[in-house]
Amino acid sequence: MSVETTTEAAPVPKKGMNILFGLTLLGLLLFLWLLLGLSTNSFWTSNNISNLLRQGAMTAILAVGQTFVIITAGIDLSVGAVVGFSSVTIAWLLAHGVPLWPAIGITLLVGVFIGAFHAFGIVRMGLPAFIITLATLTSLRGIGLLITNGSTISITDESFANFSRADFLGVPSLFWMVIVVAIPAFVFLHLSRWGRYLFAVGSNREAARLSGVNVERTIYLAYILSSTCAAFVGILLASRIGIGNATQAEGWELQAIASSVIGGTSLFGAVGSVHGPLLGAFILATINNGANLLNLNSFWQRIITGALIIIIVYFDQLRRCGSR
Amino acid sequence: MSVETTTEAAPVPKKGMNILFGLTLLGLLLFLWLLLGLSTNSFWTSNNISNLLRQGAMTAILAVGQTFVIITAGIDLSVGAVVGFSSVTIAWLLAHGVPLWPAIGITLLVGVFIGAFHAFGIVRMGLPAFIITLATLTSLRGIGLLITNGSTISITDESFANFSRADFLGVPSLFWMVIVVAIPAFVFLHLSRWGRYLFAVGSNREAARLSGVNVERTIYLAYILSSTCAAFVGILLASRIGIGNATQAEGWELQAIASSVIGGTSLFGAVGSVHGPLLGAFILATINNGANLLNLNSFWQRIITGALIIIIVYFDQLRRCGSR
Amino acid sequence: QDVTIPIIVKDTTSFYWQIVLAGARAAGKDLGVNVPELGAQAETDVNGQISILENAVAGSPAAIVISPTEFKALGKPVDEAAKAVPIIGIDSGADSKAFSSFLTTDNVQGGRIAADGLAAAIKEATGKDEGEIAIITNTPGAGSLEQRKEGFLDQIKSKYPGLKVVADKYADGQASTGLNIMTDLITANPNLVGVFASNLIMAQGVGQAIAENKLGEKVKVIGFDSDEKTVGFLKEGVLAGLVVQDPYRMGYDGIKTALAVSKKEKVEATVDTGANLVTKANMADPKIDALLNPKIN
Amino acid sequence: MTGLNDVSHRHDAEVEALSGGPVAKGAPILELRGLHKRYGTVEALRPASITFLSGEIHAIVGENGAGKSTLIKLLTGVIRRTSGDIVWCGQPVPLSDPNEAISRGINAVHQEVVLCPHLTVAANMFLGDEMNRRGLMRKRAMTDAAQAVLNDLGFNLPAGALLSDLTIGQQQLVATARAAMRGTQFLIFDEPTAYLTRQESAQLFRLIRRLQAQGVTIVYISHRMEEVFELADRVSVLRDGTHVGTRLIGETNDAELISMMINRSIEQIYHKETLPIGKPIVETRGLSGPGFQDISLTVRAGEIVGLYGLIGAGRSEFALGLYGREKVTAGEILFEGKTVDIRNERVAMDLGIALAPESRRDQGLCLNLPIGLNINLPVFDRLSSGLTINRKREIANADKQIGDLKIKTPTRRVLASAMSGGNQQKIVIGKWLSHGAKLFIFDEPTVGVDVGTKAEIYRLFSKLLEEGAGIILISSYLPEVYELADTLHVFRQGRLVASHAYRTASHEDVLTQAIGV
Ligand SMILES: Nc1ncnc2c1ncn2[C@@H]1O[C@H](COP(=O)(O)OP(=O)(O)OP(=O)(O)O)[C@@H](O)[C@H]1O
Ligand SMILES: Nc1ncnc2c1ncn2[C@@H]1O[C@H](COP(=O)(O)OP(=O)(O)OP(=O)(O)O)[C@@H](O)[C@H]1O
Ligand SMILES: [Mg+2]
Ligand SMILES: [Mg+2]
Repeated sequence: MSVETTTEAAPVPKKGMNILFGLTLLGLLLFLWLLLGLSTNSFWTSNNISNLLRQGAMTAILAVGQTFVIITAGIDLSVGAVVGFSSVTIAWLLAHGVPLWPAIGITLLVGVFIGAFHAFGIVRMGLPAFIITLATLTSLRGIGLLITNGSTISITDESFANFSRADFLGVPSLFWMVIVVAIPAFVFLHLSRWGRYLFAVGSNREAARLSGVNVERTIYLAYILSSTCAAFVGILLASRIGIGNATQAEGWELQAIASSVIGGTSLFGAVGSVHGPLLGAFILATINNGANLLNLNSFWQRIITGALIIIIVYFDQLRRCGSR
Repeated sequence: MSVETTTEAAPVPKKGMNILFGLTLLGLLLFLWLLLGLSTNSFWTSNNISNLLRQGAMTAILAVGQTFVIITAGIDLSVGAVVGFSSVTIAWLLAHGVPLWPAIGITLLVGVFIGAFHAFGIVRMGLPAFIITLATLTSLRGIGLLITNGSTISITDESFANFSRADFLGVPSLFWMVIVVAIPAFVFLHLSRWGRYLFAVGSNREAARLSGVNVERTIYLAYILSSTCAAFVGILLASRIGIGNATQAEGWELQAIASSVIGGTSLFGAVGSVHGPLLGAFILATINNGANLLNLNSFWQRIITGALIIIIVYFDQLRRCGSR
Repeated sequence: QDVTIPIIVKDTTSFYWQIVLAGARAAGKDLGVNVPELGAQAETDVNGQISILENAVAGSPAAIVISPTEFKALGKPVDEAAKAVPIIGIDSGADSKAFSSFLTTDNVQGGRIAADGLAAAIKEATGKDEGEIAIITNTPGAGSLEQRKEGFLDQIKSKYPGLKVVADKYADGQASTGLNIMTDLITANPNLVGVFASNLIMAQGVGQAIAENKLGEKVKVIGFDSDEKTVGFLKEGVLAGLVVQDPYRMGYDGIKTALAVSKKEKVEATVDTGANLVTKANMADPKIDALLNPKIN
Repeated sequence: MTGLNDVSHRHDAEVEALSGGPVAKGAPILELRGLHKRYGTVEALRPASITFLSGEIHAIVGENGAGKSTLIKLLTGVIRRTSGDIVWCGQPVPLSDPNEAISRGINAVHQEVVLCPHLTVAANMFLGDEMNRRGLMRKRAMTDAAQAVLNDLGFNLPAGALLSDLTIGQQQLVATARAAMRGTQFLIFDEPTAYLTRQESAQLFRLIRRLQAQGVTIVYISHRMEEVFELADRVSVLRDGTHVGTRLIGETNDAELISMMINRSIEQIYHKETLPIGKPIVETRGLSGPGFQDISLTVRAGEIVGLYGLIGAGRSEFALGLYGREKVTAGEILFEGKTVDIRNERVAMDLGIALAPESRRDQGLCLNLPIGLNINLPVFDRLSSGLTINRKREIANADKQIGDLKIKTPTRRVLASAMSGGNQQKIVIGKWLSHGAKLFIFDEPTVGVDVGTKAEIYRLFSKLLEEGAGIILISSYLPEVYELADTLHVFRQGRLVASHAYRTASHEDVLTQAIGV
């Protein structure tokens, strides 16, 4: 099973490279902003910046969770489905009279459970991550649809529905949620030893095991974090759209993965950061926002998004190879 | 990246293990058919068997193409989009008066070109397969929508539209197409040296290169085959539904990958066959056909599909380990 | 052209919404209004539409024309947006009282019309309005499709007790899935006499299945919306009827009304643009013909 | 040597508790009773009973596939035994996972380097055992501590470097340092010198003696007899997974061990026939590329050209350059007198150059494919008739190499990953023998290969030479190149610094030139 990539792939960045790369991405983001500021006069309005922050927020959180999994050389295709399912879960709980906070707690727990199930499948049943998460993707949408009987559950709790529209210190609450997730995620991934174990498992599972790292627990951790982030996003989405609907967030898994990779995560594992995916998510959000402001045909928008993904990842690759 | 499996996995295939596994999948398929034959009285009608063969045909061809790519330890997420795009291409060509056969030829060439572009991105630009094919997925749908202006192009050529409905020797022509693809694919993958090279590249690129295998050409080959199969399926789809529509075949990439994995292909590369994905595709088609015949709720159908994928792949895994 | 009125549809990748956009475009040209054409890429993408609405508001246009993709979900965002710009609703409603004007086709009513059409077609073929029927929905979770289904089932239950719904299936947005489901339904239910395919894509798929099996005489299909393909099916007798709305007018009048609102003129609060049943018999009608062949360019 | 124990901060109390109290020097510390391991139908280790005494250096020798690595993996909890008992300090212990072994102060340097390439040297050394303060890692402190240990051991390595930036040999040293930090009771070396040069080996031996003096019990596995006699107190021999005996080092000799290992005797390991040297096959003139500069040398028919040097001297890079794998930036290559442009590997192969690369895992083998496919990989075009492969010839060719090289496998369908290290090396060689060439480049061909097979490989060299081929032999094991090469070139820092004809320089001279003092 050892996939050799000695020469072609597995680019191992130099020390400090990560931060540098993060900065370059930030540069790209700022450049895009500058460009949009010059070509539209609505971009740099506080209203639009708020919109942008709101629009990137959910993908950003998903991308951070996804990154943990990708660093272990895994993948989580289920996150979109988990978002949809969680929106149904919380809407259902609220509709059945469960108070708000317990409902949030239960929904997050469902996320934990789903993640644990993925890890169980991978660790105990020996299934490829791609397959088990693809299977839950399919099944979770089915279960969610079954609960809602194919339609939607309205959320009547006003305070909950208002949350996603609220601001705090002039910054949208949704963006605060990104910060609330990103800071502990950063500490966890870059400063704690569990974060290091994620990298070790992604780099060489056997070596990690021989070093006494509990590989199974690390994998559980990664998938649980990813699913819990997704459940959290499901709660935010429910608040934003005011309904629970199992078919929401279709394709978000690919957006999350794309954000993560644009942010410098390697799908071969063992390379990644927390700030990268965040920047990746906001770059994608900026492309969409800008396309809307420029009144770009939505078909062109797709074409350009695809092309930009190639270009960004290509330059990332170039920079990494060049710096070696 | 090299995941060590010295102790756990290291499957020493028993003599003819591959064939045995193929047989067991065949057993599963026959078992499903038997079950459905007992629980419905319409399953074993010649009409339904024809339907079933038609329904599985397109996924089967996609899965075979996808398998080539997966064996090289790659992935092709674009196949669904290529199918949709090809249906638009051929419909557009026919609508603009291009005769049928040249139109088919051009559409296939477009497939070849898309595959070559993927390989170019992977080999020359150093992009991960996941990313480049994800990007073309996005862009191709955009281009297709642009061509059709978001709607559909009707196909008026009667003989073309009739093709997918026709039978030959009592077997649906679509299934004949599977055979037309599968036999050369089998010869290529299992009997020719290029097939061996695919496995070698998937197992250890560097070792393959040092052994004189033209790694780049092999990768080009794999992606071109995959995209060309997808373009071929696009032509069949256009014939079957009589329209060109860029949003068709959404999510078929995941179905193709799932079929391939159910058929015993390993996403880590270097393990796979031609008969496996075929069986995988027809198992999935049987599940859907059976669910429809049993008038199962569409939501339950999703749940069951997910669960069955887990179970099938799990038993595959078990069998492989058990046989040591 | 300094007046800008964006139009936000549910799904730019569908033919129906392209006709709405074509109408809006024509109105823009006629009235000298700049009309950005916006919309999500799938009818189920509620969050996407909310984001697009937010972005549109940020551009401070004269007014916004929107077709809310989900009744409840778009309520608050529309309220919010209406604080800054007048909002004109088309096609479907939202849980908001902030609309300056509203041009709809009632999807529930459309479902009822489909039920009537199906019953009539079955009666014509078999002499009685009874037998087994089925409904196939494009995707779960799309508001307008649920409403069509609701109206259809309701009408069947109350007016045509002889018609029995034996299958209620959801596809995944793919014509070929609709086709597969239909062929399987034919196999599993040999006595099937009618089907309601509640949108364009499903009508295409189901129609193809009927054509493949040459069952146009036996199984009557009512589709929803029209394009060249389904109109062709109608002519061949593969489809028994199509429920056709007036998307072109909706787009055109939407922009026209929005411009009026932005000029503080008085407009009607609600307009029903109607839905019509098209059959082989009335296809040639000039009014219907205009609906079937909208001038998109 | 306090440094090592200070850093290994796995709490001493914990180690003490798990080790069941101190064991007197010379008393049994670890006893194997009927230890048995089966992989499917392969009996890797038949019930074996070996006792290790506290504070001794215990060597284990045996042919490729004899079960040495299996034994080590059992002792470190990497794999689980099929049956039998392991008694540690008088108590039976499960040793069911690596963590347990580490906790007891048992550690190993495995035959294949198992570290994380994406982490730094320091991170690898502390992996699973990080220094923490309030839940956060003390990265700086760990880097400093790791550097201190490396310096203390005399390994000239930066603790902050990424592991993947080091050569295999340097990585092996990191693994050694790490094991030394953790194996406070019982330390196992599985062919540690395979990738080390003589100088580094000497350093390693000093380290081993120092650890022994501190009371650490050492198990040492090697195919090099002189190392065994230099270091060990006692030696155990394995043959086909069976423990055939244990000897005090003073009471045995080369010949006895070899005959115990392979059940027959070998008169002469370095088999060399002097053949008439023919026309030049390949000639490089001022060849430069990544990692090597200005290399001019000639290989003639019937000649073995040896390349000796320290780790990172640029020999492998030169070989890859000659083979078309690396871009040559200056100089020219003449093949049979004609200037050639070797753009890629295929061109090299078509000319008649074969390269058996140095790293069997990374460059040599498709590990998860069958042995047969690996052997045939370079020659599939020859085995094909028309579009398809001729199955009969494919099978015949694979079986011939398996037979000729005595690769220990039931069939050619077994995956290469299931082979022992030495047998994997034989597959790599077999692959190139089946291809055939005018110039063979063997980069460290006998790494991990047992004495008996080594002799066979050298005999093979003679056969190739007789057939008119030339050989470039790259080796970090001086006796090998010294005894075999007709011309010995010494590399240092990417340059060719000295050349000697057969046996014209002393070992010491060659070493000095390689180190460059
Ligand atoms: N994972 C595995 N699956 C099946 N068989 C295995 C596996 N690992 C080792 N073996 C077999 O067990 C036997 C002993 O292997 P081991 O690696 O212990 O040999 P060794 O003495 O270390 O040889 P070498 O000197 O070549 O390293 C060999 O026949 C080998 O093929
Ligand atoms: N792609 C590269 N670009 C630049 N320098 C390189 C590259 N690859 C390796 N080097 C450097 O070239 C030198 C030669 O390394 P090489 O592995 O060839 O030495 P060697 O003599 O074969 O030693 P050994 O095989 O014993 O480790 C090393 O210092 C290495 O860091
Ligand atoms: Mg070994
Ligand atoms: Mg070397």
